[in-house]
Amino acid sequence: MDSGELLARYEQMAVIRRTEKAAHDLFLQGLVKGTTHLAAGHEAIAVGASAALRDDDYVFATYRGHHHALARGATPEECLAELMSRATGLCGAKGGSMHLTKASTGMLGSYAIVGAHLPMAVGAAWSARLRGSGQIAVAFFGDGATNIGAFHEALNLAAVWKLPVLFVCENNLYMEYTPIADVTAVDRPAADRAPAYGIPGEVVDGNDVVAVQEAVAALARRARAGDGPAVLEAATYRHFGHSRTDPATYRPAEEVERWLKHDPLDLARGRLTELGVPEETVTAADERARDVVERAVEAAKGAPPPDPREALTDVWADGSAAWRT
Amino acid sequence: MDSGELLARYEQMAVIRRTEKAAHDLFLQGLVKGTTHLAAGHEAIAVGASAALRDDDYVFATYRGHHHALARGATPEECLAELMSRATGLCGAKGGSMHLTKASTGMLGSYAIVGAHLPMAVGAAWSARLRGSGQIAVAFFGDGATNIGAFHEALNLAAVWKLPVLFVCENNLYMEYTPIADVTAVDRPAADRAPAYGIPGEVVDGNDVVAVQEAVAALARRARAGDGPAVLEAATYRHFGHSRTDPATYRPAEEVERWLKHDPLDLARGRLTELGVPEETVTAADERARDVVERAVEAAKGAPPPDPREALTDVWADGSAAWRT
Amino acid sequence: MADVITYREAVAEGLAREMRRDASVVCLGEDIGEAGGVFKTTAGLLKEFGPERVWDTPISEQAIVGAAMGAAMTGMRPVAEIMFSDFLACCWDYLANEIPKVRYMTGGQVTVPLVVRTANGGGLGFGAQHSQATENWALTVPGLKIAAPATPADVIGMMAAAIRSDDPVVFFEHKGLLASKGAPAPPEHVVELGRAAVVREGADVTLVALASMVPVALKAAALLAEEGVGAEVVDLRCLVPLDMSTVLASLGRTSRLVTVEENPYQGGWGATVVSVVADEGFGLLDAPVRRVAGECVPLPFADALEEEVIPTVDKVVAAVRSLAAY
Amino acid sequence: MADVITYREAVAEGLAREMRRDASVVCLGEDIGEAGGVFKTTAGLLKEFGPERVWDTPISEQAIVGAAMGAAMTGMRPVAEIMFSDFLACCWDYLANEIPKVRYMTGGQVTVPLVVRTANGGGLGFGAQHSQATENWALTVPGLKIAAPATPADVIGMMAAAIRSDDPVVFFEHKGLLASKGAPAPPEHVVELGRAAVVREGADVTLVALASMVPVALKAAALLAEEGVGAEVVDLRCLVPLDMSTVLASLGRTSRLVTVEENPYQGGWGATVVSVVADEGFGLLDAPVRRVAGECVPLPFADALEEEVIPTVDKVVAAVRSLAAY
Ligand SMILES: Cc1ncc(C[n+]2csc(CCOP(=O)(O)OP(=O)(O)O)c2C)c(N)n1
Ligand SMILES: Cc1ncc(C[n+]2csc(CCOP(=O)(O)OP(=O)(O)O)c2C)c(N)n1
Ligand SMILES: [Mg+2]
Ligand SMILES: [Mg+2]
Repeated sequence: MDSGELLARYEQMAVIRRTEKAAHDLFLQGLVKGTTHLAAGHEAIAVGASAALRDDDYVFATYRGHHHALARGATPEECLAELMSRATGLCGAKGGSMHLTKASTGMLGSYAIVGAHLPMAVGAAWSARLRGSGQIAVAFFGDGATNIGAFHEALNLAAVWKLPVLFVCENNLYMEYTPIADVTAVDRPAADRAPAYGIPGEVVDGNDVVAVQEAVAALARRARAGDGPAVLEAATYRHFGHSRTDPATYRPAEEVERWLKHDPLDLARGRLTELGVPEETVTAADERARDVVERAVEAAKGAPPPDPREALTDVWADGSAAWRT
Repeated sequence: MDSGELLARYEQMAVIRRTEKAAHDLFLQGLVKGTTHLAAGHEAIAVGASAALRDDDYVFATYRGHHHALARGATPEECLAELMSRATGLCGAKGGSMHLTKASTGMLGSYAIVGAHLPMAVGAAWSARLRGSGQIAVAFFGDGATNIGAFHEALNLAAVWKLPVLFVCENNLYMEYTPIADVTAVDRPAADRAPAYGIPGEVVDGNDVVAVQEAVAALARRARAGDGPAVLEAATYRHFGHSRTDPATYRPAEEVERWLKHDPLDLARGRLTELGVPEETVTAADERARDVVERAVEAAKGAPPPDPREALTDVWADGSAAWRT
Repeated sequence: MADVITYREAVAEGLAREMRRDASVVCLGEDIGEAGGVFKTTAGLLKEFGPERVWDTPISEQAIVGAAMGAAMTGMRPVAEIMFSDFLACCWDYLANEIPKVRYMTGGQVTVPLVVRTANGGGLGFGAQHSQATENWALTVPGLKIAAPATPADVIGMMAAAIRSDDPVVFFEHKGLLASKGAPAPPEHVVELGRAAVVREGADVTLVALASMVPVALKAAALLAEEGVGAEVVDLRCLVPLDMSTVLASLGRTSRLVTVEENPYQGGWGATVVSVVADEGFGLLDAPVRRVAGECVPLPFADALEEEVIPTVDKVVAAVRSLAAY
Repeated sequence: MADVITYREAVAEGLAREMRRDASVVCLGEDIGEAGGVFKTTAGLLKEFGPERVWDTPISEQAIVGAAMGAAMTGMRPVAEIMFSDFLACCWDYLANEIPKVRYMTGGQVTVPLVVRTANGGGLGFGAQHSQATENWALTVPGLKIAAPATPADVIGMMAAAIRSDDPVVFFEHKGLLASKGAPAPPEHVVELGRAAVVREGADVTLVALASMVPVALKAAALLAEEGVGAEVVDLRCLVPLDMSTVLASLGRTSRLVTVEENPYQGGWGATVVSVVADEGFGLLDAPVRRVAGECVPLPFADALEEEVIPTVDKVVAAVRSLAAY
């Protein structure tokens, strides 16, 4: 990856980081209702993977999906407006933090039932193959999702039909508050299970955007060539708690410290320096990111609430919600 | 295994074989309604496994479960009466062929939703451990069941909690009419997946009652000692079609022939001869089996139908079915 | 064109017509290919359309319906078979939480034009886990269209409407009707979803029925006619959209209502119909509304027991008589 | 004993009381141990009872409920937590096909004394997949008892009854009520399942409500009282057993009925209540029966939208007024 590309990745990660920070602050200010699951710390996975995909590939994410929406073309303003229940939100304030979706760019949704989207990604890959479009589908999911039945069914079906789909596990060591190691029979919850489906299972440093992009690019090439699905397990860590105001006190201080030192933005910054990119250039990227997110916060704050009548639309394809005559 | 024991196994297998044949004939005569899934060909798995278990261990089976009910103490008469909708049936004609159950001997049911009973067996093993009873639980299931989500969840939970439960797959090469190899990503649908749960996965000749008994005995010892669950994949073949009157024409003639030559009863008979058991002794066992099943057919035929009022009982533990005041 | 076709043949025919018309229609399910489905309702499809249109799956209900959803979101019109409707429970998350909600929760960004077909209902001695009428499960979930045809021609016409629908449709094929015969459907036959049919006219009482309960209601109506009671029979055809206009219009003529449903009384679809009537049709009613429904127990195996649980012609006649006496 | 306790505390207290009384009571679920549950409804249990009584599980809803079933069949009294009631869809096979049927289909050979606890309902901005009131799903399945307490004392009393029950019970804890406060329960408090409570008397109309809709109905009743309309409020407490005696007795006093439910109108529990009334209580009715129910759409995220979908005090008052005008 050349320095220009890496700088672009860096800036995108910085935008995500700041958007997540803004979401956190807005939550504390009472401007975000319901719940949020922030992806600060996971940026390199979304950004690295997206960079390795074609624009028309499909992405499916979880309730912790802000980074994927942003990496696939949603703007911070659209995302924050959604979280703040504004009419201008990505989903018109009908979805909320857990369901960010930008279908127009192939980001086909964030799903809040653990594991449910894995079969959907398989189906999108099947569809791509049936249409001969050359697209692939990628499902991002957590370590905890590897213990649910849908994971098993999805991977087997994808393998049997040799579909162009990648299963990217964001292993951040925890379900909600319980260490994944306490409830999983193997060390690498995703990668160690790939052999049960006869497919490759790779492990990558999920905080290294370059490594992620390379790994996804290689597996995507393979999938597009008709060689079938693969599992990629990306090791990472979340900077915030699981959701809302969880202080994550269940995580050992030493562990937190070690991982914060292995921050995706720091890693990228280090690589940029190695590549000879001047500090001012990086700082300028940071500033652009800051500006974008600040403007987004203001714009979202100023946006109107949804029209209450919107509650009774969008059930059916014709826009209506009528269930009877 | 000494010749006396083996003869006992042989006779039990002969009883099962004849009960299945009787069920088949009664079905063709219109005396058995609904559907049946016969286990002729699978006898060695039920008989070998049961012989390796304690009387108070738990067994969970599928809709193809006649052999397990019989091996765990249900009489041919009780089973056939159930199939023939008689009041004297194992479940009072409320369950039918797919739900044979003999709770008093730890045969805790036959379940007709593929894979559903695997978590139940895990729960029974958990219960045994909580009560410190030293019991184990065994779930028998088909090759097709290895692709359903409940399989994955059950094996992971059993492994994480290190429970005394055995997962015994009766791999008869087919789901209903589709070869298991066409829809499964690995060669050994059960055994090849055991590593995904960090537990042993063994393969055994499921038509060799001695091999099955030894394999189950070893894994049961291990489980009882606190070393956790295991998978045993028993290779076998069904003599009849999948259900009812399925002629199983989807199976290659050569394959059928090969497997019929590898019949569990023939194998056991061969071993008995090797052990010097005289042919008359074996023939006598066969005759006893024939008599038992013939008498069972007559008794079941002569038994009364269920009282229609029974339809509205047994929903609740108090025997009633009232859902409202 | 044959004189009569069976309901079973109508399913395969309905699928084939749409597959011929639209290359984006693909089928997936267990044993639906070479085997033609355990109920032979996909017989001939693999042969005509080949393995790129008719896909055999593992026993993975979640993957089947989940994959259908993903394909529907990306340009295909998948038709997923869930072999017995009881097994919808194995992929209920997709029916309850994913498929019907994704359009709404994305603010209308995606459509999910899929059909989940399934063999529904009892009366065949298949026992507690293979005999349920589960259309009421789907009724609890806003966002699913629910079709349950009673005749071969309706199977074809409603299948066409379901597959062409841009909304998800759960399509209940009644096991007890598979062998039944009826007039074939003309070419291009489409029965709009959400249109009930008055299948017999009568002036004294309205019987509202669905799927296998339609012939039960019709037989009851014939018996009642001998007693001089005119029963009008409404075949709802769909639960969503629910054609209450037709029901209320009929009630306007008869002033008496009996629903006939295979669902257990508790939580059955008849309750929803009756609750609309008890509100909007209250002024039309001359007598209590009665529901002939399944007993609130699991389905037993033995015929003699199953008959106690599922509505029969006798039970319908008795219910109507009890109202006439009112 | 504290003056008041929260509904949230009552859940943990109810569990603890039974765990003290009976060593065969064990809990399992996601994050219920050290973390005390995501809603803190199992706070303190691990500390008091240790890891052999309180088990953290993987994210495996089928294994959780399936294992609870196996344990219940073999001498334990497991209490399984499914974090949000929407996730019941992920283990629906156990709720729909296994747990409620196994006793019946074995001819009474086994009992399944288990409780599945789950956080139910909306109003908190959790969106389409974490906000549903799903007690009506359970109502479609004969063989499940269904409890949905509205007050802390009822939580404790009904939890005791549920855990002591030899029948399976689905226990709906309403998320919107967790922070609400009420009188603590006296020692040995047991509220028999299937007994509704008349929580406010009134002569003009009966409001039948459940769980979080009970306070909504009570608030509506207070407003209506100002207008001179006496609303009697019945807290159903359970859907199965369904206490229709209490509802019909109240109707005998008021002659008017409005049900107040969080379920969507289509397939909601109110429909079943109304259908019994439209039959057995027809002669008592002076006006149409009205259901104030959820709109037939998924739950939207934004507060302003969610309020349009879930019943509110205003909607209840309006419904009653419209009847009074009748
Ligand atoms: C089927 C289901 N069960 C439980 C939950 C509640 N839940 C939400 S997130 C979560 C933890 C998921 O952990 P993981 O997959 O590792 O993802 P992470 O949150 O760490 O990104 C749980 C248990 C859910 N949403 N869906
Ligand atoms: C969840 C579910 N899906 C589908 C079925 C229908 N079905 C019954 S038996 C069967 C094949 C099972 O194959 P396998 O597990 O190999 O067992 P076998 O019948 O060969 O003993 C299928 C698909 C079912 N009962 N449950
Ligand atoms: Mg995680
Ligand atoms: Mg098999």
